[in-house]
Amino acid sequence: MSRLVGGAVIALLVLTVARSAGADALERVRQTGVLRWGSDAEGGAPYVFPDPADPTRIIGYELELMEHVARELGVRAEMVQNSWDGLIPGLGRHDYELAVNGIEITADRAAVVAFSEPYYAATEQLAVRRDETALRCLGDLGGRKVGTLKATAAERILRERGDLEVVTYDSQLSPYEDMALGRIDAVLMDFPIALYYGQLNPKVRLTDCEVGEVLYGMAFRQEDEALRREVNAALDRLQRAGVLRQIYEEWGLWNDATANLLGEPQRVLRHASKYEAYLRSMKQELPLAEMVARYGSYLPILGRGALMTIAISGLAMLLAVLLGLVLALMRMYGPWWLRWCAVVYIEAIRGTPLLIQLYLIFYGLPNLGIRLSPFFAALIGLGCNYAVYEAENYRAGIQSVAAAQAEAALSLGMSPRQAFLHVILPQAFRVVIPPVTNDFIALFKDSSLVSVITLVELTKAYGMLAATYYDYIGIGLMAAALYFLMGYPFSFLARRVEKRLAKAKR
Amino acid sequence: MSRLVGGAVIALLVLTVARSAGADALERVRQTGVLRWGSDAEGGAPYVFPDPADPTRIIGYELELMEHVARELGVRAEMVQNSWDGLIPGLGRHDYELAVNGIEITADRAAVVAFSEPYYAATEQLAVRRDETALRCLGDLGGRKVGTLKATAAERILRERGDLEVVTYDSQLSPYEDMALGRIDAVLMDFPIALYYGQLNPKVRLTDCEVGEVLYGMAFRQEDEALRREVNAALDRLQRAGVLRQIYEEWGLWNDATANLLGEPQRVLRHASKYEAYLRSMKQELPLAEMVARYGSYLPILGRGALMTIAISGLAMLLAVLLGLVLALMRMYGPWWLRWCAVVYIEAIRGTPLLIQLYLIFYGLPNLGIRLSPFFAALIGLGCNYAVYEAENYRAGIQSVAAAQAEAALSLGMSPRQAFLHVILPQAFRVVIPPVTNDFIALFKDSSLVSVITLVELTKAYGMLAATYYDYIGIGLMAAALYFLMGYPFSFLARRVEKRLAKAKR
Amino acid sequence: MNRFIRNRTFPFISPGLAVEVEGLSKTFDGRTVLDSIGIAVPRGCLTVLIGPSGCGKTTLLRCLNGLDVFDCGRVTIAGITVERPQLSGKRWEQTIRAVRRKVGIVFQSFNLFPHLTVLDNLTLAPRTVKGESREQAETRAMELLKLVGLADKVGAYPDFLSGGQQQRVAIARALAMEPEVILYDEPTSAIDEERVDEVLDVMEALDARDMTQVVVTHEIAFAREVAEHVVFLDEGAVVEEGPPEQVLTDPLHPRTRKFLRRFLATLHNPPPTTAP
Amino acid sequence: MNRFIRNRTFPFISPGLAVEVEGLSKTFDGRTVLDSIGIAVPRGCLTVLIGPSGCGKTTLLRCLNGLDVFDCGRVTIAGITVERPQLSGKRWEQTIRAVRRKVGIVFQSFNLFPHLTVLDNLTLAPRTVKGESREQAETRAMELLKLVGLADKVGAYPDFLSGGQQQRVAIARALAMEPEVILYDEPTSAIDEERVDEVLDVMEALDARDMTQVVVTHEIAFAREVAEHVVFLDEGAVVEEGPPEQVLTDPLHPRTRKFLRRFLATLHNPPPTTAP
Ligand SMILES: Nc1ncnc2c1ncn2[C@@H]1O[C@H](COP(=O)(O)OP(=O)(O)OP(=O)(O)O)[C@@H](O)[C@H]1O
Ligand SMILES: Nc1ncnc2c1ncn2[C@@H]1O[C@H](COP(=O)(O)OP(=O)(O)OP(=O)(O)O)[C@@H](O)[C@H]1O
Ligand SMILES: [Mg+2]
Ligand SMILES: [Mg+2]
Repeated sequence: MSRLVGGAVIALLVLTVARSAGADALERVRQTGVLRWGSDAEGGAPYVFPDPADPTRIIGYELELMEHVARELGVRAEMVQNSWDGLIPGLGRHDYELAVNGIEITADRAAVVAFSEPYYAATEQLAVRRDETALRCLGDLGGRKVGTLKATAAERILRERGDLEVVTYDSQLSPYEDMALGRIDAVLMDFPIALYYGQLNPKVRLTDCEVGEVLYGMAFRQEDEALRREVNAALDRLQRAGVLRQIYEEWGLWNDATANLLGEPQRVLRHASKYEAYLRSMKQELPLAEMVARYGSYLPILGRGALMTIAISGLAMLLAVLLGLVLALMRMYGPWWLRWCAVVYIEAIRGTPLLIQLYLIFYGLPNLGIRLSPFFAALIGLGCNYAVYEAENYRAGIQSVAAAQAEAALSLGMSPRQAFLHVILPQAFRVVIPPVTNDFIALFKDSSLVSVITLVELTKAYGMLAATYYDYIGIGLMAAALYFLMGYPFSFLARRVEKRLAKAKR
Repeated sequence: MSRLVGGAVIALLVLTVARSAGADALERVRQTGVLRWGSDAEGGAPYVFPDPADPTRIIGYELELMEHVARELGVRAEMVQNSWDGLIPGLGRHDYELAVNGIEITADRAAVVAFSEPYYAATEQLAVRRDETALRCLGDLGGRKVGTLKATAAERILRERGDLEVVTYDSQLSPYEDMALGRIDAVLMDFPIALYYGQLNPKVRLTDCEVGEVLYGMAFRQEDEALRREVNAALDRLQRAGVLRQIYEEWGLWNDATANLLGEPQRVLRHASKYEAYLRSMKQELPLAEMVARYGSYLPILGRGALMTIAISGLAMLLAVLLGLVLALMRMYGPWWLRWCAVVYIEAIRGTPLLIQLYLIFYGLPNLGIRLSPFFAALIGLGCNYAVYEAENYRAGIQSVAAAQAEAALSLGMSPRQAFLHVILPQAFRVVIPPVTNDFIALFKDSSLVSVITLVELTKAYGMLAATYYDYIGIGLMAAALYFLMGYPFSFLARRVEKRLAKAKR
Repeated sequence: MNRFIRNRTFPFISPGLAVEVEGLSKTFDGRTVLDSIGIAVPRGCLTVLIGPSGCGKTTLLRCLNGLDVFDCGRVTIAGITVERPQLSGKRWEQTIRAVRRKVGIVFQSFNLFPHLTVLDNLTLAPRTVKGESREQAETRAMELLKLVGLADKVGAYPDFLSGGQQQRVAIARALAMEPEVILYDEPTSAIDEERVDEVLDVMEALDARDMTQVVVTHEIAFAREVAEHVVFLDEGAVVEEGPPEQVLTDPLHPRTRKFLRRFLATLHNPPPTTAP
Repeated sequence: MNRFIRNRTFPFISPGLAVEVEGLSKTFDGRTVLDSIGIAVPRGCLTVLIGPSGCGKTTLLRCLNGLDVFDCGRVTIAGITVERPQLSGKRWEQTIRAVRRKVGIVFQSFNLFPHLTVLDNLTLAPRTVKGESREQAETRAMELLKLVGLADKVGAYPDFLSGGQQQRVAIARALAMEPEVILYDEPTSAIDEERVDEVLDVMEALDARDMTQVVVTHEIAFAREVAEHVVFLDEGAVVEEGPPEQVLTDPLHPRTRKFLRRFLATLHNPPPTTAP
């Protein structure tokens, strides 16, 4: 059920993107003086990624590009992080005015969004093992295994030629590693990726065989004609001023395809300073000390992610606790209709999966004109969902307190509210600690779902770093440790509190 | 975290498929006298699907084909249901000897499994709206929108031609409907699908434009050389005996491509009896009465699915309740080391997502030689997971019973066990009903996950029917209703029991 | 030898009635437990309710401060009138709440708050209901605890107190609210000979301060000592009432005689004693 | 006028001791509650424990059937010896369980099972522990309920019973196990004059059957009626013990005198009475 419904909902939401109207974006940009652009730092080098030398800094040639574009428009550029799959739905939410992240201009995307003029042209670059001197281009690969990224131009190109086995991957790194290990014989990928991920591997040789060509474009909402025209103009000026060329050259990305695209000479003028900086900070075999230092350097990012996780889980739990209490009271002491509402709410929420609820709040509500910030959406989504479980837990706890206690309190002149607050609740509290601990820990876990609505919490931060350093295990362990460090103190605390309260019991 | 880990795990498991050794399959088939083949009845007509005339029967040309193949081998064919994505991993579990479900022979699949000789060749068939008499073939579609299924040969073919917009879908039906509604202008799909899904729609016209060609093959474990050779031989004999041709003709699937493949004359000899039967049972505009009757006819399947859901949820909950009780006791009364084990188990399980646990049990354990039947895998996965939550709930409930009660029982000479059983537990029971109800309903929901391990529970059954009749709403509502009918009585019952027990309270 | 006679401000000339019950009836699922009870308790007078187990004493007390809702009849207590079934719903709630602020009760089963220390048990209500300051509440609490001889248990939790200690805390808790009328249900059920004196002293002191007290007890000897007025209940009805020396020493009604048989016996042929 | 004197099978020639306590000490987090107690209760004899609130009576009873674990000393009860600290851990558990099967206790706060009807409260233990058949257990339960005058409450739940009714159910529940020794903690705390007779009858009957009974009470009058042997505890120590007519009417020890002051007073100048 849920999963099918889920699919439906999401599809629906993405479709509505195109429709959802909004004030003229250009106006807004001019007024606010900020050009917000969406991108995913997990996408990796060289587009937008954490600086290996100082992972707390986000860098990338598209970042520089956007800063120039913004300057041209006389405003400030502001990057908005979003998961790659969410980049286009995000446009519909007006979280940012355009999405820029090496997005290929394709027909089906063009159906939903409007693209700027292409700002970069990438050929597909073939990489093979150093020792395979014989392999020059696709022609030499008859029957061999060639790897590439899923659902990219490269994959399509490879499939066209029936004569070789295509193996597809999800991450930029793995194909090159698999090739180094001999699992596959060649890798075909966009030139920038080949340069930044293939080149690094000493066992890998980039052939000068280039096939096909993809164009990167900036994605706009279809209605934002004006803004798009402005940005196109800006790109044009930047190109004429030679800024584009400079950027691409510094990042070592200048290639014939782009040269032709921009109608400029192909030979390279500057040396690729930034690319080399990147290589330096990646290549060097680190001595243990520095290795440790590097892991240390991840902490700020992971830490920030963890803080987000804590903030969301914590606040969501707070919401859940309070709302849950209200629900429990409604259900236990309310008049029939309130009781009925509570029951319906409870049955409804605990009947539908959290992910759907998040999508509805985040991508659905805007269609009703309610635009929640990602943080609040996450908070409300998680909070309202868990409130249901809390409600039932409290009911159990409250009912476990003897009626005589309430009587004693009332007969001392307390109002029902006071009696509940000072006598019932404290005694119920002790009973509900274990189930509530259950839920809080489950919530820590579920909170990683909110990365689908643009928030960078621990899991996302881990993904970004792992993609930059190709270190899934090491960083993974760090992330796991952090999760443990977040969750455990809580169950520990819970145990302590339980003990303390037990003091009053014989 | 979880999702990334998840990806990793599953990848790993699928990779192990090829490796995991096993006795010679042919031997086993001969001994058992059964040829088990995996397929997904949700795949739709005409491959393997519920008979529209009597949805409790599974039919399809591949079913007939496999029955003949089996007869050739002198054994009985037995279809094993599995989700389409699971068909190849399923081979690794030795749930069946081969997978047959219109599986295209592609290079990357060939990397993991071994294919039989192709048994059917399908061209890609173009369909347009009746009124679009001008549209003859792809050439006429410049700049128009063309729909097809995701990740199929058709998609690749369309993308190669840069000159048209490609819109991809998940289900065979939607593209034709969208075309009828004018959202897209043409649909390119495998001939059988076009015939069975396109033809039905009065607004749709199948052009005689055929492009590309895909070959269907049967997928075997790579080590099962012998069996594959036998099946190839059988196919060969069937072809020479004209059986293949007969089947394809009766299903209206005979086409030039296949004719060439089998080296036979192209003209059709028989009339497509089964195809027409199919059309009849689908086409007819039903009067209300029969409409109702038809919905009635879904009930057996949905019902069976529901029974599976109930069986699994019920038994899993039973397991959870018992195991949970043990855990709670271990944690509360056990010696330090038992207590410690309980805590670790609890923290570990509630720290990892259910889906991963299911995959590990189902696809992971076999590598350790433990091969659980899907049903048991589901049962154990769900049970052991929920046991943790139950454990904590019980602990809360038990601690809410006054110590004086235990003293009273002990001082009457009861053993601690008896005191617990007859005095503590019954009083705790009342307290834990609400949280346990929470969990049971959550369990009903989560049980739909088990369809990933080949079980046909309600959600899966719904998927299969919906794919056959293209009726996602109607049947969806029925399924929803069934879920409600399953869950509600339980919360109702819970409420009743609570009331009854409350009788003893002043 | 009623220690109260001495300082009895003769109740029947004291200004009017503190508790007046008329035609009060109460049934529990069909079984009539109280059957049109009528009682009048003068202000400042200490009244004792006696009667066989299950005759409705506790229920009557619970009806007086609204823990049980009687079916019909009129109760006027601490100047507030509750008339049923006329009064009900929200209005009943408000009225009864006003009543409870002026009427304290000591439960047969104490019902102390197990999650609070003895001190907090005493201070909770004054602070939440009367909004007293912590100091204020605690000073009075300490006085009361001294009064009932538990000064040393201030910080203890109820579960760790002996029966008698718990009962005395319960009495102190009720007094901490300084009620106009106080209802005791078996206040000495767990208190020994010696401590009874202390409880008596407390009641005496309160009586002196003109507090109205209603005591349910089964200890006739005790009743005889404290009572200014005695009511004998049986099967939910008032059988006989009057001054203790009359009701307790030579009751008119045969049922009362029967009930008091043993006590009267001890009374009329005292146990053999060896001279002190 | 001890109703038991009549049929007293002279305890001191009856075969040995049913309960023998030697040097039993118990501290609660540092505070000494019982201080090397020594008591000897002959088989078939009814012993009464009296003493001021908080002196350790309940704790002593709880030590006798192992609900509280005493720190050191020896207890021999119903023929089983528990010596601490020697006996502990698993072995202690087993021993104490054997003890509990032969020793019944009636709690000061009743502790009935709220989820069971009166009848089931009485039959649960016999059926689970002794493995009696439902019929067997229920017939005895009915007898006992008649005995304590609650035949009409068989099906009621404890919460709906009055204090006295609960207390009598508690007594019946203890008797249902047919123990050799039975410990009562304030068995009449909620029971009225009239009912006390019934309780007395019960004790008498048991006494006749040579059952050993230990009664904690604060009602001296009651003590005087039932006791064959009286022990006076104070601050966790035995101050004085002996036959009731001696300990209760003219005690040797000044502390005892002080404790009994009021009772002795009533005794030596009985209240004024009007002739019957
Ligand atoms: N909540 C209730 N539901 C049903 N019956 C009740 C309830 N409370 C009390 N009763 C019954 O009402 C009668 C009077 O109870 P009540 O507690 O007032 O007696 P009592 O005079 O206090 O007796 P005791 O001296 O033993 O406390 C008893 O028979 C009791 O069983
Ligand atoms: N579990 C406990 N922890 C700490 N102190 C306790 C505990 N139980 C009892 N006490 C203390 O031990 C002393 C003796 O308690 P006990 O209940 O034996 O007195 P008692 O003789 O039964 O008094 P009463 O006649 O009032 O019931 C009391 O001062 C009490 O506060
Ligand atoms: Mg009572
Ligand atoms: Mg006691």
